[in-house]
Amino acid sequence: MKNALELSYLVPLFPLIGFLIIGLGRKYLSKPLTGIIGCGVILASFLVSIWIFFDVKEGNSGVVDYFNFISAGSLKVPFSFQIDALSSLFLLIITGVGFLIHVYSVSYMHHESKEHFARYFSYLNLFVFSMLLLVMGGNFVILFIGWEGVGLCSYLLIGYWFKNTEYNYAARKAFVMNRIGDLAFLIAIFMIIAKVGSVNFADVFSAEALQKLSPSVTIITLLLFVGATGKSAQIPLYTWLPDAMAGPTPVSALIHAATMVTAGIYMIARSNLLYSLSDVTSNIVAYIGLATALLAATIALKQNDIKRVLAYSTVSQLGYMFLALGVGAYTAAVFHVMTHAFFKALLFLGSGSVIHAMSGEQDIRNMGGLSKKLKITFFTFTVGCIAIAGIPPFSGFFSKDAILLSAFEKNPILYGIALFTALLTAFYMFRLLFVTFTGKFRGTHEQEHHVHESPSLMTVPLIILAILSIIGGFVGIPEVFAAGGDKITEFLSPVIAKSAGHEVSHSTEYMLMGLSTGLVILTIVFAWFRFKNYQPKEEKGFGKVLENKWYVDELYDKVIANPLNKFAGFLNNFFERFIIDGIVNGVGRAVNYGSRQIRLLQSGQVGSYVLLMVLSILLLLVYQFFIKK
Amino acid sequence: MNALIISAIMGVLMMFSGILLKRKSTIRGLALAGLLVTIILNVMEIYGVHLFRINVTGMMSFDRFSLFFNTIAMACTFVFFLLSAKEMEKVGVNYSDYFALIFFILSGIILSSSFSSLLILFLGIEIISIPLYILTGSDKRNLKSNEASLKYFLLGSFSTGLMLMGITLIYGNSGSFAIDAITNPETKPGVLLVAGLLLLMFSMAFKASAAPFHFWTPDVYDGAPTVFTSFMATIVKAAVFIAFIRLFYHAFGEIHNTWKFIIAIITALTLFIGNITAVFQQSVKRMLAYSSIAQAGFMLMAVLAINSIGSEGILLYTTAYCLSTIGLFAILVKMKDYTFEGFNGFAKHQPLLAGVAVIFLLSLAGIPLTAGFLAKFYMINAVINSGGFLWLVILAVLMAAISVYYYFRVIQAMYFKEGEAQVIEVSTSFKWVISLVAALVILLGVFPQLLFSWFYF
Amino acid sequence: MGVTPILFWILSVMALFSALMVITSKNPMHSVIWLIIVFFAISGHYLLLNAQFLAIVNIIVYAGAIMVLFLYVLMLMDLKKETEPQKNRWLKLAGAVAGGSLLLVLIAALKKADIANQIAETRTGDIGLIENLGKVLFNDYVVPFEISSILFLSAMVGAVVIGKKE
Amino acid sequence: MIALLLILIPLLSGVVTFFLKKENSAKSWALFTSIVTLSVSLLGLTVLNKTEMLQFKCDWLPGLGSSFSIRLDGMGQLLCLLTAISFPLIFITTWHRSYKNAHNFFALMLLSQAGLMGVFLAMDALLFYFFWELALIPVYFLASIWGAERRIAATFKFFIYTFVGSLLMLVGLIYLQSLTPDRSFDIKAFYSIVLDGKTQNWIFWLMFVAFAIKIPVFPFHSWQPDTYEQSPTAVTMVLSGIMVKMGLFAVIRWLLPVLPSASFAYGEKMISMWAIVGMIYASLLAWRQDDMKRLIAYSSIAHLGLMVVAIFSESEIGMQGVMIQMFNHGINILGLWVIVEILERKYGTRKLSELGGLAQKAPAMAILFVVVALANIALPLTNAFVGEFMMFTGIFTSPISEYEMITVPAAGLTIIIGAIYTLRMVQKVIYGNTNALTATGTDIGLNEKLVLGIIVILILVVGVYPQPILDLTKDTTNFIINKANILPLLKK
Amino acid sequence: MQVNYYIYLSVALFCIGIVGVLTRRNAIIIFMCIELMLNAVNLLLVAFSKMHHFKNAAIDASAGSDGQLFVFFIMVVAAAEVSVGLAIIVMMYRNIHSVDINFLNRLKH
Repeated sequence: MKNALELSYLVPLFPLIGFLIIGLGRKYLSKPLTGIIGCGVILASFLVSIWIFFDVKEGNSGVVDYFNFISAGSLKVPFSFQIDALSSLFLLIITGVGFLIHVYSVSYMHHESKEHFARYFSYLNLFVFSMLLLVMGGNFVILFIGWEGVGLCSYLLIGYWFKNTEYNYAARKAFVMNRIGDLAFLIAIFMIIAKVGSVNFADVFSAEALQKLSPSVTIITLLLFVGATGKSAQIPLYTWLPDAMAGPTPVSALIHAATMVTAGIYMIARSNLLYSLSDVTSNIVAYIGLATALLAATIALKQNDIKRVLAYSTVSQLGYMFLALGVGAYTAAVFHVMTHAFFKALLFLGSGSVIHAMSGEQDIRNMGGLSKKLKITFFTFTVGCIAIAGIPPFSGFFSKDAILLSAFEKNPILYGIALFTALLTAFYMFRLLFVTFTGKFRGTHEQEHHVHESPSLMTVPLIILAILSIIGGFVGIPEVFAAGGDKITEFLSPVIAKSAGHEVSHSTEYMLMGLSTGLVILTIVFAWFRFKNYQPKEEKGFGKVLENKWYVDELYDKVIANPLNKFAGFLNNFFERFIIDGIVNGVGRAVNYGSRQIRLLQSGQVGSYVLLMVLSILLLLVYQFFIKK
Repeated sequence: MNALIISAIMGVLMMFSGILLKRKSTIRGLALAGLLVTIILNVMEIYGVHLFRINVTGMMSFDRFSLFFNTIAMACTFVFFLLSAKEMEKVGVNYSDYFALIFFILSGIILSSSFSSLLILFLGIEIISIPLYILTGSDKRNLKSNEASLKYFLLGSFSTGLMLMGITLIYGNSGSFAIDAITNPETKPGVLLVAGLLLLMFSMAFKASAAPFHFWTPDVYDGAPTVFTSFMATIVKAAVFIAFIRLFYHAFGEIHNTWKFIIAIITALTLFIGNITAVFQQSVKRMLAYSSIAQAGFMLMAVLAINSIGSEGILLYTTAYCLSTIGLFAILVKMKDYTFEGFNGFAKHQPLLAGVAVIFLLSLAGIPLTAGFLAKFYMINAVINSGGFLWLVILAVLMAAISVYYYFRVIQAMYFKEGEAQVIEVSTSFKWVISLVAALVILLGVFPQLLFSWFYF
Repeated sequence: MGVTPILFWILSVMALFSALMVITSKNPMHSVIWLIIVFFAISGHYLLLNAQFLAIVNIIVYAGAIMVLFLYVLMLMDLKKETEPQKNRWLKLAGAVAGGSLLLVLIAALKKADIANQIAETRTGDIGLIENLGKVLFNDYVVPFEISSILFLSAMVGAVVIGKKE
Repeated sequence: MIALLLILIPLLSGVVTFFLKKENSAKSWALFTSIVTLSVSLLGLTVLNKTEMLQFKCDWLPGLGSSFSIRLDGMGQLLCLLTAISFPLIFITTWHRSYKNAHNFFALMLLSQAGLMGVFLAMDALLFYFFWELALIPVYFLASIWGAERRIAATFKFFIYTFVGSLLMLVGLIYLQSLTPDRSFDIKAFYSIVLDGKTQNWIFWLMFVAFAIKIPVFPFHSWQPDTYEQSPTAVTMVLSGIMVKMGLFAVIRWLLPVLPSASFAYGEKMISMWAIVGMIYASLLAWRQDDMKRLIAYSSIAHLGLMVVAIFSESEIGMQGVMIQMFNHGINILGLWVIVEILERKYGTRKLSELGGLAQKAPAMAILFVVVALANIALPLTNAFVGEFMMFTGIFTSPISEYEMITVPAAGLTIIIGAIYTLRMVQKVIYGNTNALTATGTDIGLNEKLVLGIIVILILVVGVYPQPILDLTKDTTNFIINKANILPLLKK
Repeated sequence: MQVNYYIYLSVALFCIGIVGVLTRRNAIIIFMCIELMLNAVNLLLVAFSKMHHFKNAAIDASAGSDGQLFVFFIMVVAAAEVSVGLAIIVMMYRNIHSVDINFLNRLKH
């Protein structure tokens, strides 16, 4: 048996093959076959990933070079994969959750026509391929390739229903916002090349290279972080993610909740050695993360679109992860990525199941009382809500607790706000749960009649994810509960140096956990009373501001997009036409005008000809004899 | 010397042929044959065959340069005869006399390309000018022709006056008319010499239609019968340039610092006025008149450069320019409407003629692969190699770009616009000849050494 | 002051005055007459410079043949003085000013000529005699002399071409 | 031999085509010979080490110090390959279009190909100039005869504009020749000239203006959108796919190594700044265009601006990036033009506002279009990413640059705006609902699929494995950079 | 006499001729003024000829005679020119019954 590392290329290769087969054969493949290929390749990747994971666990990690991607002058960019704890963990998440979502999709998308169905799966496979490149890449360039690749797939999938112009705009917005981040990311890569001369992780994170980088580490890390804000929807580039809900729900689950958006976290975790060199950046990351978490949470309070609530929740949770990164708890961040992948995928798929049942209805004001008909969905959704709210022993609790604890160590105020955000999270999640599943049905009769539980292809992934959401946290049980329980930190330690251990005493830790759990439960109870018999009503005042997402989109339009567009229009309609082209044409016109004027010299009169000649002679003679030296 | 005498005799012969020969085609045949003989004898002279041994007392020198140019001039005249001699019938009744005058002009051309005394220069220029006054006015009942003739005559005599004053002042300074005895390199050029030189320059500039002495050119070229415009705008102008260069190279080459800048100014003005004014013309004939001024600006650069590249270049330039312009005029004569609109849709009706016209126009505009390009190239090269005057070169190329504007207007009319261009019947032989001329223009544009290898043997 | 300078000055004044009259006379006939006087004055100068041949030729060719031709043409056309409308006054002024300035410039420039003070011998020197000129003409200048025949021929042909009625 | 064939085949077959009166025979003949040219060009790649196969020299104008000297070096190979690939693709794409006087059309196309080949091969400045114009003139006629409504004025502006530039270049070349010791136009003589700074500056501007107009660098670009818009698409393909490369190529071969200190003095500080302003400017304009041709034209200006900046960064990586990007840009923009050609032929419009919903009607085209569009925005694993990445890296790590923290982000803005306008184009053309015009749309035919397929394959192959091309141009790049790099001199 | 007097005189006559050309409208008068210019030149040539003769007579007995011969040729040319010129003027007169050069304005611009 070969070493798993040597076969690591198989992991992205399977989805790529899947993409090619489905993409090229979309006219010829039947829907079931497409589904089987689409899911099968991911499953294959997942199996290889598991193998790799265990191999890595054995301590078998390293870099595999395939060929020279770019080699010119001093720059050498190999096409290489880096297999270590961090990437193998991500591989598992991506392929595992990805597989479940693929399976779910087979059923969710069954009403699409053959070709579009195939198109969907080919995109999805391509996405997985890109995401795998991203996490496996052995250097920044390969990472970047995956980084943009997932952006592309996100674009394609958001705009999957391409007839809808609205969706297309959302797709474009997502891509462009991502590109803004990508630019910063690229510049950071250039700076690394300029300083180190290499983009390989192994070279860049070597002690020698870090020495070279340290003078400009703040700016590099900041730029990387800007890149991450684009991909991971942080302030100021978060507004695309809620709009990205235009895509099919499984896509939202996979791309915009579980995997792609966590790329920023991955990247920063990958570069944790750089970030630990710069306190400034770390603080900024923490503050931005926290601010995003809070802002998104407040917006989520008043959203009525089931997927939008989840989207803002995702933004908020991502903010949490960045908070963790900012306070140096890289492991906690990665841990939260994992648990979040479970429960957020679960929630999204659950919402998908609801939407499926409601024939495409997404407005929770038109739902209610669905728990009776959608039992499995309701149950799993509830699990997801509990997990995200952070109630022990659900997975969310452990990861969130790790973050809160780290925040507390850093600064109690950070902790305070983070806790407040956690409460908001619990509140709006349960608002969503209650409004959707309890109370009376508020939709049309037709819808009511139509509501039904989803087929097993959809519910089985829900159940699996629900189980994962429940037990997923046990890989990171805090030391206070069980020594050696924090397996994930242990596992990641080759990549992310273990901190010396928490400074706070165990009692404080217990107290904090108790505090947060208690408050969360209180919040849920409050939400229950508030929303068990929800009736929609017009929002006013502050509520309206929240419903309109703090008017951030409008602000961006007013301050950036519109002026830029107007400026471009000015350039196009005025500057280009009258200045640039005007000058060129003006030269032509001047020649023409000059021609008309000079030709008047040719008056046809002999007398004036002679006069002009004599005058010229005069001038030339005067020049020659009296002016020229 | 062979050519000079034979062409003078041919002139006399043609004078009488009008009485003796009734058929115009015979007259034309005689002229063509005579010219061919003259050319052959001239070429033989290059190879050392002298029919006449005459002591010219140092007033003329038939060196390789002049003989070579004479061959070019006569060959171009031959082409001109082939293409346009038939059109001369339409001008007036004195068919044979026109040939006689042209042969006399050829004698004048030979004189002005081989003079070594200012007297011969003067005589040569006059022998060129006087028949031209007549040819210009030969369409007697055409008021434009009359007017052109009188204008040409008055202004031409005026410039003769200037030239004579110049020669006189030079004579006053040096006591000789021989061009190699005019300057004394050891002493600073005297005021009389400089003044004379300038007046001579102005009158030569007048003959070469260089600004600001160009005013006669458009009117005369426009008014004269088109066939004769074709002749005087090309071969005659070329001869004047050869005389110009010969004079300034041999007589004043040593004191070039005194006059170079003035020539540069004249060149610049010529380029500027010629090109700019041509832009707005509505008649192709008049446009070609201005274009000839513009081309003169380029040829003046050889005078400015006074180096071997320039002399070599002027030979190529005159060849290229003469062939292209003669060809273009030969087509123009066939047109019923001389305006640009008259050419609309020409390519559809006469694809061959339109094609060769394009080649001629491209050559005039100086587009590579045509002789006109290499000609301009030589001029620029000559000036740059003589040092300085980069501003003039840049001006020249900018003006060349402007020239593209008006030359291409014809191409646009012929190819890109719809219309019914009216053409007089053209014979097949005409088409053959003009195609050969066009081929020659291209050939010279790719392998100019065909011309020069012969020059250097 | 000897006779020569006195003659020189008289002839010069005569020439200049007549020349001015040529260009100012309203009647073309008067202009012709004045021009003939100029030619006579110039011939006088030639005599003073002992260029007798040219003096005679000048009288015969210029004052005689050429001017008679002019007169003949003028009479043929029967031009009254009224028939010549005056040029625009400003153009006239401009012409006069331009010509005057040219004169000034030329004189100012030529004043500095290094031969300015050399002597043009008057009343002596025999190169202007017919015999001597003839020798030179038919020895050294025979080629140009023959060439001028081409000129005459072409002028003749030209005059015929232009003048002949069709 | 191969070098000579590359010029001769299109030249002679072009002349022959003039006499093929039947449209179909002219078409087939043109396609056939262009494929022969392509094969010769590919053959050239196989004999990289046999220099005697790749060069040709004979006397031409001995009196002027010029000789007919051509050679295929790495950069030449690449650009000749681009030229050779483009023409068959163009002919296949326009196979179903019928031209008035088709034989003239194809003859002129082949002549322009000969000119382009000559430009890339010439090792003699005068010869270079000859070919430079030979490439231009057929294109002028092509555009003026077979173009759109306002063709005459637009192409005339283009012609005069570029002609002014090339004449100035000619002055520069002659000036240089007059400074060479043996008065020679040979490129070796040019490379051996050592000039003082002041003279270099003069000549630099004379020549650079020509190249700047051709490329075009802001603000000399105004001919381009008009010309692209008015030319028949086949000609636009030649113009933008290959011809603009002439400018870049000329800067690399005839400017940088010959006038290093002037290039250093102006290139990095002045021209790069202008080019960057131009990139942003053109990108913004592209955003506002409704006509696809104009949009692509502006987009091309933006892309070429980056190449200019990279050239003057004088770094090896950047230069390698430029080399590969010249090829890539040619391929990509060709793909875009193919799309435009298809749309125009099928729907009679290029206006974004009049199109839409074609993803439903023409899925194959839509997919290929999207890939090409993605290459246009340099998405990783497309060819353009490699080029742009290397160019940016080169600019950033340039040994002579001092403002990389300003220039690179500024130039990088076009990455963002590029995404905006390209995706806008994609969206308006293939997404959304169909309208009256596009409702009856059909998918593309086999020949178009073939062309776009080849283009897409090239895009992806070069995007994934660019190393062969990089190896091909490595020596040229090294040579140019060594000639151009005057930093060691400055340090002394 | 010092030669500069002749220079001044000739130049003066020459310029008077030019002024005449500039100020008159009658083609014949203009032509006469041109003849005046030629005569001014002739006079100067003779003067120079005598000057050179005076200076160089010792070396060459016929020194300066070329100047006078040039005058002879000028007269020849002038005669030929007059014959052609008057013919042209007469032809013009036949057509438009005027010798006013201001009427020569069909050809312009």
